[in-house]
Order: sequence, then C-alpha cells, then structure tokens
Amino acid sequence: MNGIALLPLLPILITSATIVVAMLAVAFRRHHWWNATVVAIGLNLALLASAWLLLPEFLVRFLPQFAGAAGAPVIPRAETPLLVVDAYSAFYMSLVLATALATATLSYAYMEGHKGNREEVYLLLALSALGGLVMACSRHFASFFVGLELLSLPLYGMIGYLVKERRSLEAAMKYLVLSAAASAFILFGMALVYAQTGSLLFTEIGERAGGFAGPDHSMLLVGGALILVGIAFKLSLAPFHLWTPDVYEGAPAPVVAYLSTASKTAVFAVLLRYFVEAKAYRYGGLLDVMTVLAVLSIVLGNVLALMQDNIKRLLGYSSIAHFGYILAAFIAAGPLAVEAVGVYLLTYVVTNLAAFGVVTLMSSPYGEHDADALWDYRGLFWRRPNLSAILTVALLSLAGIPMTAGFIGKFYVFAAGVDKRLWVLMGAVAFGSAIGLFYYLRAMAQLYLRAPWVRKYSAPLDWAQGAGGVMLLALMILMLVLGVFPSPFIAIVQASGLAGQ
Amino acid sequence: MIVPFEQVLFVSGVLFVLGLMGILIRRNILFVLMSIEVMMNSAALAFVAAGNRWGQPDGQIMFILILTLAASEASVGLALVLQIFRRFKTLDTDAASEMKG
Amino acid sequence: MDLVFWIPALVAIVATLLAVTNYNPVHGLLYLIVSLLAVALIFFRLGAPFAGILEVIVYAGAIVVLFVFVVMMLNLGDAVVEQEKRWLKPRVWAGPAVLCGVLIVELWRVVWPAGATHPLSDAVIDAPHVGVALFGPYLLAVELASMMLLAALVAAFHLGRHD
Amino acid sequence: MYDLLFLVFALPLAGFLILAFGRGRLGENGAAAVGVGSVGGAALVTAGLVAQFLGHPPDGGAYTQVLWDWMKVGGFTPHFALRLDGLSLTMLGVITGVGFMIHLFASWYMRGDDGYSRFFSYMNLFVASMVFLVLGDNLLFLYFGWEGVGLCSFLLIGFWYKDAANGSAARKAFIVTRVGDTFMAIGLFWLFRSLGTLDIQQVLQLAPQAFDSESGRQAVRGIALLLLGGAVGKSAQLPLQTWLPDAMAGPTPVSALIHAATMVTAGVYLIARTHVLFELAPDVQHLVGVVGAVTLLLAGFTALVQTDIKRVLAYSTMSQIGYMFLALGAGAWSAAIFHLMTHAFFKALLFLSAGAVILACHHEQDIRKMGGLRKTLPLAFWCFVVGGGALAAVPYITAGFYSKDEILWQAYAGGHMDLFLAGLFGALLTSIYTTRLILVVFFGEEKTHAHAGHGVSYWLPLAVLLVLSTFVGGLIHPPLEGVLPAAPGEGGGAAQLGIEALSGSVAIGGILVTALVYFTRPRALLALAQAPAAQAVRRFWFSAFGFDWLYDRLLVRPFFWLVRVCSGDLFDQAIGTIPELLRHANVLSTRTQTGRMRWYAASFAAGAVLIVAAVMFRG
Amino acid sequence: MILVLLFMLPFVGGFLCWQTERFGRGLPRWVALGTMVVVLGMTLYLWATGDYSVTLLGPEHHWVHEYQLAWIPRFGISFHLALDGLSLILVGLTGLLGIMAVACSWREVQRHVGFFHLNLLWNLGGVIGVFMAMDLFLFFFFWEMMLVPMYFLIALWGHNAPGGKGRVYAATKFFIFTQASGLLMLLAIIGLVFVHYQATRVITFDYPVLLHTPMGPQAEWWLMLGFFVAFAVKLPVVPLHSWLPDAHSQAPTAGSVDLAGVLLKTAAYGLLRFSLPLFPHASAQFAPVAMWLGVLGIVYGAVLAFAQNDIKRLVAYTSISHMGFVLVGIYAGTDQAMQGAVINMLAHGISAGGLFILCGEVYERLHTRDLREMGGLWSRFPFLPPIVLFFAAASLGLPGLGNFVGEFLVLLGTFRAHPLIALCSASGLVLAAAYSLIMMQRAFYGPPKGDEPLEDMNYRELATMMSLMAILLLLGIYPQPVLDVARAPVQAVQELYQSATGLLSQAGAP
Repeated sequence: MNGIALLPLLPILITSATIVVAMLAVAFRRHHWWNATVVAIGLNLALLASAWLLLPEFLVRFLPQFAGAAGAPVIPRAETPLLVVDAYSAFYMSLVLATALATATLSYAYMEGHKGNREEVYLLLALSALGGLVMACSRHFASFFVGLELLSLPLYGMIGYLVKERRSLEAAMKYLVLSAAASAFILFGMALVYAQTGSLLFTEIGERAGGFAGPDHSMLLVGGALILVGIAFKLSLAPFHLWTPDVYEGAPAPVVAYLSTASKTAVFAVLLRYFVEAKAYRYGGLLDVMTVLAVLSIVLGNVLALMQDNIKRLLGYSSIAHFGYILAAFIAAGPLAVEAVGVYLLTYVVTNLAAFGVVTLMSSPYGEHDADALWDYRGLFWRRPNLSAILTVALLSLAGIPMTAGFIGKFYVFAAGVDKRLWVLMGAVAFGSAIGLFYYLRAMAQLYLRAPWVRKYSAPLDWAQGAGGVMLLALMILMLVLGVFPSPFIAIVQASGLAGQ
Repeated sequence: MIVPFEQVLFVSGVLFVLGLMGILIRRNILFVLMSIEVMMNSAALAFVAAGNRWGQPDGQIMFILILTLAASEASVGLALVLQIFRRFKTLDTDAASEMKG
Repeated sequence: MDLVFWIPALVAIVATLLAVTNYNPVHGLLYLIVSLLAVALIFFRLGAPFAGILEVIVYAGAIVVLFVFVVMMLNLGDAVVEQEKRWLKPRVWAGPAVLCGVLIVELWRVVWPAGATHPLSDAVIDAPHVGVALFGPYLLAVELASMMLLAALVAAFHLGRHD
Repeated sequence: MYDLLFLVFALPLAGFLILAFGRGRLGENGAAAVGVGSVGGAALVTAGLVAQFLGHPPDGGAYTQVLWDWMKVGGFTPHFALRLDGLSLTMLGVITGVGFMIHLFASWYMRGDDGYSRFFSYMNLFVASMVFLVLGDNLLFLYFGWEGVGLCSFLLIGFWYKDAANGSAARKAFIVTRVGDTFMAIGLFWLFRSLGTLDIQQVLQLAPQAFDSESGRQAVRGIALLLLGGAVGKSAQLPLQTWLPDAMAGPTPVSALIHAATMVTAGVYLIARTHVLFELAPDVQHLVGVVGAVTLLLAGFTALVQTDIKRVLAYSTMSQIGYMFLALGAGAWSAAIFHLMTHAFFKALLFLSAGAVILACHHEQDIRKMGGLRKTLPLAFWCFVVGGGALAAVPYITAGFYSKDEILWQAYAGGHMDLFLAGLFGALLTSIYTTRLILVVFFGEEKTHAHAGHGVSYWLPLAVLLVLSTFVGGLIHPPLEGVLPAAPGEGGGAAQLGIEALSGSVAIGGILVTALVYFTRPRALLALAQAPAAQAVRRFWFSAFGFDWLYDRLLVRPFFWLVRVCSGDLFDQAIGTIPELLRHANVLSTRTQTGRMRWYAASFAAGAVLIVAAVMFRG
Repeated sequence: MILVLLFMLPFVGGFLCWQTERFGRGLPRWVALGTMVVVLGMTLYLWATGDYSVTLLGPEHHWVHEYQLAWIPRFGISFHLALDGLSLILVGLTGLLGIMAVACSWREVQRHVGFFHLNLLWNLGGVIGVFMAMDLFLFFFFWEMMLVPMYFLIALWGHNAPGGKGRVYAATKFFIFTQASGLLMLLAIIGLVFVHYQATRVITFDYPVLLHTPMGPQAEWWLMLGFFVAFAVKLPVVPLHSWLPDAHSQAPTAGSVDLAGVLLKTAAYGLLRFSLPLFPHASAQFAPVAMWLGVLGIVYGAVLAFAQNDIKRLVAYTSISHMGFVLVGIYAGTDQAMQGAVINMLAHGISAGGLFILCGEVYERLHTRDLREMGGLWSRFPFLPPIVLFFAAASLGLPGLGNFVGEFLVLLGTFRAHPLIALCSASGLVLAAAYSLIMMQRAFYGPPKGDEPLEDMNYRELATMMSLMAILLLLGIYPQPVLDVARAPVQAVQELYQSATGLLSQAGAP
C-alpha cells in the first residue's frame, strides 16, 4: 500500500492518530479543556478529510460550474479487502464525525460540572467514532463486526461514565449484557452465512447466494435473520427496544445524544450496504420480517411515549418510532430508498442532537442528576427563550412539521414508500406520526406554560456563550435551513448514493 | 464415518442456545457474563467449522477477532461488575431495575 | 460415529449446561473451562490447531481466570450459593428453557436440512496460513482489534476505578 | 313622479338608519318626528303615485324602476328593481296609508316607553321591508322583503324584551313563518330550475308553455304547493297558524300594523302575484280555498271563547285572511285584494281602539275584567262598533260588507259551494264573536276605572280609519284590472243581490241573536257554559283546536329530545374513544418496561425465535 | 414579485412585532396592524389593477400574477406562487380579518404581546401562502405551517373554559386532527406525483402540470380521498369536526376570528382548487357522499349549536353548519352553487368573525361566556346587542346580507342538480333561525341579571364592527364585484367538473 492509496482512509487514520495523541495527552497531563481540544481538533481534521472526499461528487451535482476546481471525482477511492471508501461511506463518515464533534462539544459543557475524571470521555468518544467510521466503510463481515464492537465497547464506558450514579451503572449493565448478546447473535448469523457461502465479503456473498435454491439457502436466510436480530437491537427496533428508554435515562445526556445518533447511523449505514451489496433485498421473508418490525416499532414507540414524563425516555421512545420510519424507507429499496434513508438520518441526527443538546445544557452545572423530568422544562420559554426555541424546533422537527428538517425526512419516507406502494407501512407511518404529535406537543407546551415555582434545574445564564450553546444555535439554524432549503443537502445525499444499485 | 460439517454447526448452535439460556435464567450478573462468553465461543466454533468446510483461514481469523472481543467484553464487564457490587452491594440484576415505565 | 468429534462435543454441551446452571460461581467457572477445553479439542479435529491452542491459552487461560479473580475479589461464598438456589426455581427457568428449546429445534432444522451434508475436510489450516491471512488482507482488522482492546482498557480502567 | 318610487322605501329606511344610529340622542319628540314623518313622507309619495297612476297609467299598466343588478351568476340575473302596477299600488296604499295612521297612533301609544326610538326604528324598517315585498319585480326581491318583515315582526313582538315570554313568542313567530319561508324558497328554486328565471313577469309569461306537459303539470303543482306553504306561514293559515295569537305579545300598534293590516296579508299578495301558477294547478288552487275556509271556521270558533281582547282580534284576523284565501281559491283574485284592503282598514281600527282600551285600563287585556267602557271611552266604543260592524259585514254601511259579500258571491258563482257555505257559516261566527266582544267590553257593569286618551295623534288615526271602515272604504276600488284575471261571476245581477241579502241577514241575525241572548238570558248562557261537555268544548276551542299541543308533541319535544341526545356531540364522543384506546394501550405497553434485564433479554430471545421461524417458513 | 412581497409581509411583520416588544407593549400592536393594513391595501391594489376575467385551467393556463422559482429540483418542486380571482378574494379576506384580529386583541391580550402577534401574523402569512401556492409541495408546506402558530395562539393565550378540558388540550386536539389528516394528503400528493411520473417520466409537483395527469379510476379515487379527508377535517365535515368547538371555545378572540374566518376557508379553497380539478371524475363519483355529509353537517351543526350553553361553542357549531352549505355548494357542480359557495365562504368569514369578536367583547365585560349567566343584556349595553342581532341575522341568512346570497345561490344551484339534497339542506334555514334566535334570546332577552350598565363598545370596537357590517351588507345587496372576480376560476373548475359529472346536458335551464 502506498501513500496515495492510503489517502482515502485519511478520516480513519486521522481519528486513530487522534486517539493515540489524546491518550498521550491525558497521560501527560489531565486538563479538561486541553484534552477536549485535542480530540476536537483531531475530529475536525477527520471531518474535513471526509468532507473533502465527498466534495467533488457534491459539486458535480449541485454546482457543476465549480466541479472542475475540486479535481476529478475519484470515488470510489479505495477498496482494501475490508474497507471501501466511496461517496456513500464518506457521507456517513462525515455524519458520524460531525455527531462525534457535537457530542464532544456537549460533553465539554456537561463534564465541566462533573467531579472525577473528565478526560476519558473524549478518548472513548473518539474510539467509538472510529468504530462508526469503520462501519461506514465496511464491506466485509470482519470489518463490520470489528467496527460494531469498536463502536459499542467505548459506549459501555460512556454510558456508565458517572460511576457514582446508580442509574448510570444500571444503564451500562443493561446495555453491556444485551448488546453483547446482540453481538453474539450477529456473529452466529455471520457464521451461518459464511458457512453457506464461503465468503465474508458482501459482494461475494451476493454473487454466491444467487446460486442456491430451495431449502439450500435456509442457512443463509437464517443467518441473515440472526444478523437482523442483532442489528434490530442496536437500532432499538421493537421488539428489541426494551432497553432503550432505560439506557437513555441512565446515561449522561451527551452520551445519549451520541448513542441515539451516531451509533445508530453507522449501524444503519452498514445494514443498508449489506442489503444492497449482498443483494439481500431479494429475500421476501427478510423484508416481511422487517415490515413487521417497522410497524411494531412505529406503533409501540409512539404509544409508549404518549404519557411519558421523562424527556430522555420520551426521546428514547421517539427514536424507536423514528427508526421504524427509517426502516420503512429502507424496505422500499432502490436508489430513492437509499437517498431517503440518508436524508432521514441526516435530519434525524441534527434534530436529536439539538434535543439532547438542550437536555445536556439544562443538566450541566449539577452533574449528578440530569434535568430529565418534563417538569423541569415548564415555563422555560419565559426564562431562556433561545434554549426553548431550540427545543421547540427540535420537537417540531421530530414531529415532522414543515419548515423543519424532520418534515423533509418524512417527506422522503413517504416518497420512497409511495413509489413502491408500501401502503401498509405508509399507513403505519402516518398513524404513528399522528399519535406522535401528541407527546411532542405535550412536551412543547410545557416550555410555554407558566412556572410559578423555583426552578431547580436550569441552564446557566451564559450558556449561549459556551461552545455548546453556539453549536445548538447552529443546529437550530441547520434544522430550519434543512427544512426550508434542503436542496444542497439533498445533493450531498444524492452524491453519496451506493454504487452497485 | 466422517462427521458432516452441519453437525459441528449444530453443536455450536446448541452451545449458543445454552449461553442464551444462561442470560435468560440467571440473576447473578457474573453468570450472565459467563453465558455471554459461552455464546461468543459458540459463534467462534461455528466460524472455525465453516472455515474448515471452505478450507479457508478466514474462519480462524474471525475466531481470533471474536477472541479479542470476548476478552475486551469480559474486562469491561468485570470492571462494571466490581463497580456495581460497590454501589448496589449485590450482583442481582433485578436489584438494578430502578428505571422503568 | 466420529468419536474424536462427538465425545468432546458432548462434553462441551454437558459442561456448558452445568456451567450456566451451577449454583456456585467457582464451580460454574470450572465447568466453563472444561467446556472450553472440549471446544479446543474440536478445533483440533476441525484442522485448526492454532485456534485450538489460542482457545486454551486465551479463553481458558486468561478470560476465565479474570472471572476467577473477580469472584475472589468479591469474596462470593456460601451465601451466594444459597441465594442462587433461591433464584433458580423452575418457575424462573421453565419459560426460557422452552424458548431455547424452540430455538434449538429451529437451528437444527436450519443447519441440518435433509440430504444436504458436507463432510468435514481433513485439511489442516495451521498457524502459518492464518498468519499470512491475518497480516495480509486482515491487517486493518488487526489494527482495529488493537483499538478495540485499547477501548476496553480505557473503559475498564474508568469503570473499575475505586474512588 | 314615477321616478320617486324608490322614495317609498328609501324614506322609511332613512328613518330607520337615523333612529338606529342616533338612538337615545333624539328624544321622544325627535324620534316620533323622524319615525312618523318618514312614513308620512312615504304615504305622500304614494298618494302622488296613486294620483298619477289613476290619471296617467304607465304603458302596459306597470312601471319598472331598475336600481341595480343584484347579481349575475350563470343564467341567474335578478335585478334590484321596483315594479309598480295596480296590485302593488294597492298594497302600497295600504302599507303607507294605514301604516302612517298606525305610526301616528303609536307615537301617542308608546309615549314614555324606554325603547321609544327603538320602536320607531323597527317600525320604519318594517315599512321599508314591506314596501320591498310588494314592489319587488322578481321573486328573489320579494323574498328579500318577505324575510325582512319577518325579522321586524320578530323584533317587534319581542319588543318588551325583559319578559322572557315575549322573546319566546317572537322566536316562535319567526321560526314558524321561517318554515313557510323555506317552503317558498324551495318553490323558488324549483321555479328557477324549470323556467330559468325568477322575474315575476317572465315567470307568468313563460309558465303556461313551460308547464304544458305531464311532468310540467307535476312541477307546477309542486311549485304552487310550496308557494302556498310560504303563504300560509306568513298569513297564519292552517297548518302554520299557531304563531299569530302569540304574536300579540308585541305592542298593540304592532299588532295593528303587522299582524293585522299588512304583513300577514303578504301570503294573499304572493298568491295573487303568482296567480298564473295557481291557475295552472287547479287542485292546488282549490286547496288554497279549502285552507282558507278551514282556517276561517277554526279561527271563528276559537275567537268565540277567547278572553284576551287582542287574541280575539288575532283569531278574527286569521279568520278574515281565511276569507281572502277562500277568495283566491275560488278564483276571485280581485275580491281577495279588495277584502285585504278593507280588512286593513277595519282591523287596524279595531286594534288601535283595542290599544286605546288596553292603555286606558292600565295594560289590562282580559275582557272579563273590563265592562261598561262605552261611557268612559266613547271614541273607542264607536270605533269598535264601526270596526266590529265592518268585521261582521253589516250590510251596506260598512266596508267589510262589500268585500266579503263579493267573496261569497264569487265563490257561489264559481261553483265552489263548499267554500261558499263555509264562508257563510264563518260570517255567522264572525258576527257572534264580534258582538260578544263589544258587549262584554263596553256594556255591563264597569269593572275598572279607565282613562280616555287625548291628543291629535290619538284621535286622528282612529277617526280616519273609522271613516274608511264605513261604506266609504267600500267605495275604493283597487285598480286591479289587467293585473289579475277577472273572476267568474263579474257583474252578477240578481243572483248577486240574493247572495248579498243572504249574507247580510246572516250577519245581522248573528248580531241580534247574540245581543238578545246577552241582554235577556245571561244566566242561561252561563249555565250552558258551566255544563261539562260545554267546558270541554270551550277548552278545546280556547286552545285553538289543540294545534299548539299537537306541535309541541310532534315537533318541539322531539327536537329538544334530539338536542338533548346530541348535546354531548356524539361524533366527538365516538372520536374520543381513540385517545382512550391509545391511553389504555399506553398503560399496557408501559407495563412491558419492567426495568428488569432478564425480561428484556427474554423479549429479545422471543423476538429472535419468532423472526427465525418466520424467515424459515416464509423462505 | 409582488406576490412574494405579499406573503413575506406577515412574516417580516410578525418578526418585527416580536422584536419591538422591548420598546413598549403598544408597539407590536401597531406594527401588526400596519402590516395587515398593508396586506389588505396590496390586495385591493391588485384587485384594482388586475384583470381577473381570463383564468383558464388548461395547458395554456394564465394567472393574473405569477412567480416561480426552482426550490427542490430533485423532485421538481418549485416555489410557485400565483394569483387568480379566487385567491385574490381569499387573500383579501385574510387581510381584512387580520386587521380585525389585531384590533380585537388590542385589549384582550396583555401577556407577551409581541410573541402573540408573531404567532398571529405568521399564521396569517401561512394562510396567504396556502391561497397562493401553485405547487402542491408548497401548498402542503403552508398548509401545515399555519398550524404551529395557531397552536400557540390557542395554547398560550386561550381560555380555560370552565368545565372544558383546557386550552392545551384544545390546541393539541386541533393540531393532531389537522396534522393527521394532512399526512394523508401528503401521501396523496406524493401518490399523485408518482402516478404522473409513471405516466410521463416527469417528476413535478407543479399544480398546472399535474392537472392533466392521466390516471386510472381507482388511483384517482384513492388520491381524491386523501385530499378530501384533509380538507374535510379542516372544513370541517361532520364526523371529523370535533376539534372545532374545542378549539374555538378555548381560543382567544383573535384566534377564533382567524380560525373561523380564514382557516376553515383554506379547506374549501383546497376543494375548489385541488380536489375537484385534479380528480374530476372521482369527485363527481364522490359528490353524493360529500353532499350528504354536507347536509349532515348543516343539520348536525345547527342542532348542536342549539344545545350549547357556551356562546362561543354555539357560534363554533354554527360554523359547522355554514360550512356544510359550502360543501354542498362545491360538490353540486352548477355555476350558481359553486359561486354561491365562494360568497358563502366570504360572508361566513366575516359574520362568524364578527360574532366571535362580539363574544370576546361580551366576555371581556361579563367574564363569562355561559349563556345561563347572561340574560337581559339588552338593557345594559346601548350598542352591542343590536350589533349582535345584526350578525345573528346574517348567520340565519337574512336577505340583504352576504350569507343569504351565498346560501341562496348554493341552494338554487344545488336544486338544479340534486333537488333532494337541496331540500334537506334547506332545513338548515329553519334551524339557523332556531339557533340564532335562541342565542339572542338567552343572552339579551329576559330579565336582566344586574342593574348597573356595562361598559359599552369603544370607538375601536365600533369601528371594527361597523366596517364588518358594511361589508356584509354590501356583499348582500351588491355581491357582483366579488362574483366577477371569482367567476373565471370557479367557472373553469366547474366546467372541468361538470364535464365529468355529465351534468351539463342534464340540467334543463341555461
């Protein structure tokens, strides 16, 4: 491998380097700002690198007159046996890295008030992000598996980061055990697939699987199903969703922001690539199962959230439903579905980050217990109008109201579904969105009601001057821009379509 | 008589299911972690068996990766066990069920 | 009957069953070691001596020992055994056992379709083969596995802190 | 002069606006000046128009003043246009002339009331609407006035709003007439559907050809029936008559103007206006007569036993309008209008003098508490005598005789024996209850101390109407030739004389017999009245044959039942079950979130088992 | 470009309102008032200068004003605004009622004045957008966008009616109803686009292009239903109406005015603009159902209005009844009925708006909206009762006022095509009299509950009322200018629809 060939792997390499440097920095001297900055710089560089990978494709589509300036599109850049760096992976890498960056920023605001070691969280975050990057590029079961574990392992540490908090530990335990079980399912499924096809490479599996017929490919199918079980757990799809609210509640707010966005995004990216490259779309059984999962997730997620009074749990349930929606788009298959999934994940990530960001900022100064009761948010608008505005926009976006990012996502889901005439799924999406409104509005209304009592949990007055506040404001603007002028983002997602469609 | 490769796979499946059962029935988190190790190990066995069928080293490489994972998982899990025992004074998973609803 | 395969296989299954159902953690871990050793034997039978050796060294030798350490640290004694006896009632395990039974039947149906049997090959894939592959196409996986271990290290360090 | 036609409605309308916006600031005299003056002005213009019309009739006997196009939608192009012909001129004369007198009287009658200017604003609005009604050259315009007078009627009946009963009476009046109006509106829709126009003249021209087929005859029958529905509502005929007696809750001048002289006769006007349609549907036309005949008998019986002076008059109004309907049914178009006019004179007179009596007796309306008033209220007494005479159609000296006799003769001549006999019997009833009323109120012992009114606005209207109710009124002949077709028995000669003699003797006979019984055998009368059977009959008649009771059971109560049933909004409740279900689902599903890891793992395993099974079987 | 200005104005104005609050409480009111006056002024200017007689729904469609800008080219979505007579009238109504809404909240709203006006104006801006959007995506965008400000208006400045379920409940109910049905419409819109795409390989959301989508009867039917449900909820059509009374009774006055006056009209507009022309055949097939639903609404709304004790709920149910007429008129398919429906929309907007303002004024003075606690109010106000009477008369369809023209035309036109339906609808005339008069009677007649005179209307209130009354009167006796403007677009729809119903040959009259 020469240097040029390694160039496309730059995001991964930079992130790895960042991890090493950060570890050395922590070892050298514990200093919160300094260590956080090291990680942030590294992640920024990695993000720039992955954006640079995506740039030519984007320009060709969106601003053709400048396309020449960025050099010829060279994607797919690299196909090592395990990883492939194409526009698709560049997009998801960017998404994961941006999320990690946002989480780092939020963590900084959050951890300021934490007593105890604050620096490891960045290290774990960078490690987990690396796992996400690997998954985004993965084209092989080995890298899939290693990426997934690299993503999850640091998360155990992050979820249980507040080691004095019983709830944090409980969440970590639940996640660790169940996640490990899910990993085992995925592994066993992979083994079955491998046993049947003799290959670990997605594309080869697809090719070889074409040759089986009848009961012969049952091992392949069941392997796929077991992988699906594991993935469904990671994506918290019903009926594998039960852990979600508990872990969301127990984990520190910025970690939840990461857990609910980056980790799921990366998993979805690899799932989609597996389905496309291994041609798993041809198995009606799998799709039927997924349809059931999607409908169940949508209904259960929304129904569970209805009367929820804990905003972190509420967002957890809502994320169950949202991944039901994404799965609905996923099932539609085809280029439009890939695009829809991309757009939806983008809008979902932005929105969820903003929502958990507000929770993070609300919780930061006291560290020990997050401001997660809806009660704590009552009348927030009259005290912190901007923070409330951000949360309002985020909730509206989750509800899929026009002018916000969420609407574009929902629109895409509908487009993908209607295109393939998935009426049952679309009906479920519509139904779920309708009942979902109830709890989003319920949460939103709290922000504006009068709160006569003393507010125990409240963001510091100068929250907006911190990096976290600035980032949240930027996220709000991004949500609105995505909702009103989505074309450039659509172009990005289109640019990162999967080859082999 | 030569063993069909499917029988090896089946044995690994049985081991897998036994591990799963361990997770389902044990309240002691230590046993739960052990059961996870069993499940990982059974997956590894399946990989090695598949590698044997295709005459490839890939199965064994997956085994090595799984081994790494198992070690990592065990270390993190045991660290967590220590911490949990410190906070909850028990290894009962049901005791750690404050969050629900 | 290929006894070289079936004896270790049966041992593994029985030992595993005992491991996950035992009342005493230490006994359970011992059964687990037995099970792992049996699996290592199967690896040898499958022509994967390298894997078999690793199984013994890493799994039985390192990981399980880690468990033993923890058991010792936590000083789990007879009280735990009593407690486990109370916890492990038929009412508790009956449901999961049925569920697992169904899963076994399903797996059996899947991996053992009538007529489609592929005999095991006797070819041995030993350490050199594995090493070449590992440091060839799987180089990145090795690097990433190291990252994984680093992550486990950091996480375990943080979680296990005593303060 | 014809150009000033619009002033007939514009003046009262202006009066209304001035009074409405200047309320409270004008003072009683100012309000009276505006209110009475505007109608007076309209009356003057009408007088001018009458003079011109009689002197120089316009071409074709009608003058049309187009104000503006109302709307143009597809083929539907009604204008805002006034049309003056003999019929509308007659109506105009009645409305503005009699209306002016009543306004004048009201300026005396209402003095001291809180809502003095409000009263006149309503009255002016009423006059304006009524003018619209009669001048409209298309049916939509007519409908405009038709509804306008309904609203004014509502307002004026409920004028004394502090008494909730008045409000209910007003509401009843409006809603019952609205039922009729709705029939009429549907009739208009049908007309438009069949003819493509609502212009009255066009309708009358087009109708004979357009309906000259079997389906056409069906259609015209339906249309005529619907128009009749409108007419019976407004004119308080069966079966929509129940509102009129209650409408007496309004001030007495209102009863005189609206519920005797003008508005209630609008139905007659409507049918006369659209006579072609009724002629095309002879059975409906006959039905008109039958409705009139039944109403007049029913109202006559009811009037016999009423004890409220205004209610007696109200039933007599119903009965007289019944005569007009009878005339219409018999094809005696002109006679109907003629009777309409004379009835306006003498009924206005009766109501006004009843008002005088009521005021004199301190707002007492029960005739049993009156008596012997002829000495204290001589003017009112004579007005009653003359007006009552006209009502009972005392031969030759009263206006009522000429018109009623004409009707009876035409009915006879047209071969409608049923109608004729009913009319004749009705005449007998009329004379009996009229005499009873006069005798009870003005004769016998004095039971209350009455104060006679004074002032020109008190006696002048009474005097004028008094004169008009005598044979003088009978000499005025509405210029209806060319507007309405001639009746069958025009210029009857000897046969007509015979009918005259018959009806005259019936009327006089009724009066004499009643007076005789009253003066000579009062005890026998009382004894008869005490008999149980008679009591029952009396109660039955008193309740106007139980229509109110019937409608209460048939319509009002079911409606209120419906309202009560629906009041929680059934659909809302039905939809409310969805959130209820969801809440239950939420509670149930929340139970799955036990917080126990083993349970989570179990669901995990179960899900895996199911998925594997599904994939295996689905393939 | 003027269209962009027209629709941007409320948004900018609203934002300014919010920001100017810091300079004083009065300022936002004036900014809002100024904004809406300018909107109305611009509408009038457009009315005066444009020629609205030649709008065609054809390939060579012609809009009086048009503005188009690529927006999301990926799906052929463009920012396409256009104005024809129908839009103009409704935009004008929005401007007018916007002024009224600002005026009537002058004293009522004292908390967070700036934010209130922000919501009010944004809502109105969304409505204006709905009336001008000629791209289905854009239309949906605005359709949903106007909900959020409305939600806030109800939830934050609403009343907690005693015995009611609270303003947040009402606001949420409103939101969920409209949003859920909106999702179905979104599905239908996307379905339509894909049907069009499959037929022509052109992906577009542009309304004029989609007008000529070839599709099978079954597809047309389902897509039409998707649109209809959304509009039916907003209109509202009876089984789906239950959000309306709650929303109205808890909303602040301005919100009620806005809801009844303008928001309900968006649904009728949607039916006229989208549902009928896009799916003429399915609509024709569906017409009997729709019309019977309209009849049900007329009767049911009236009966329930009669049953109410809360005066605002009463008026709310009358809206249901009136919109039933609009529904009947739209689906009747004759020119009189359709144009009558347009007039009815306008007149109902003004009369219901006026009634809600009056209810608000009564509430301000009595601090109750319960009719059982009123009675005899006539003697305690000099001006308010006759004005209420005026609007009650309008609402019962008194000739000479706008509602009459609308209802009469609707019934006249409907009778031509569907006599039985017209017959049943006409029962609404009687029921309207019943509920209007019972309202008058319970509030104003009877013995007064107190002696002291209540504060009468001030000049601001009088001026708003007088202008509404004048317009209603003008609409009643000379509706021709409005009819002229609306004729071209309505006729175009009607012809399209009628050719589908095959009515043209059947109706005997011209």
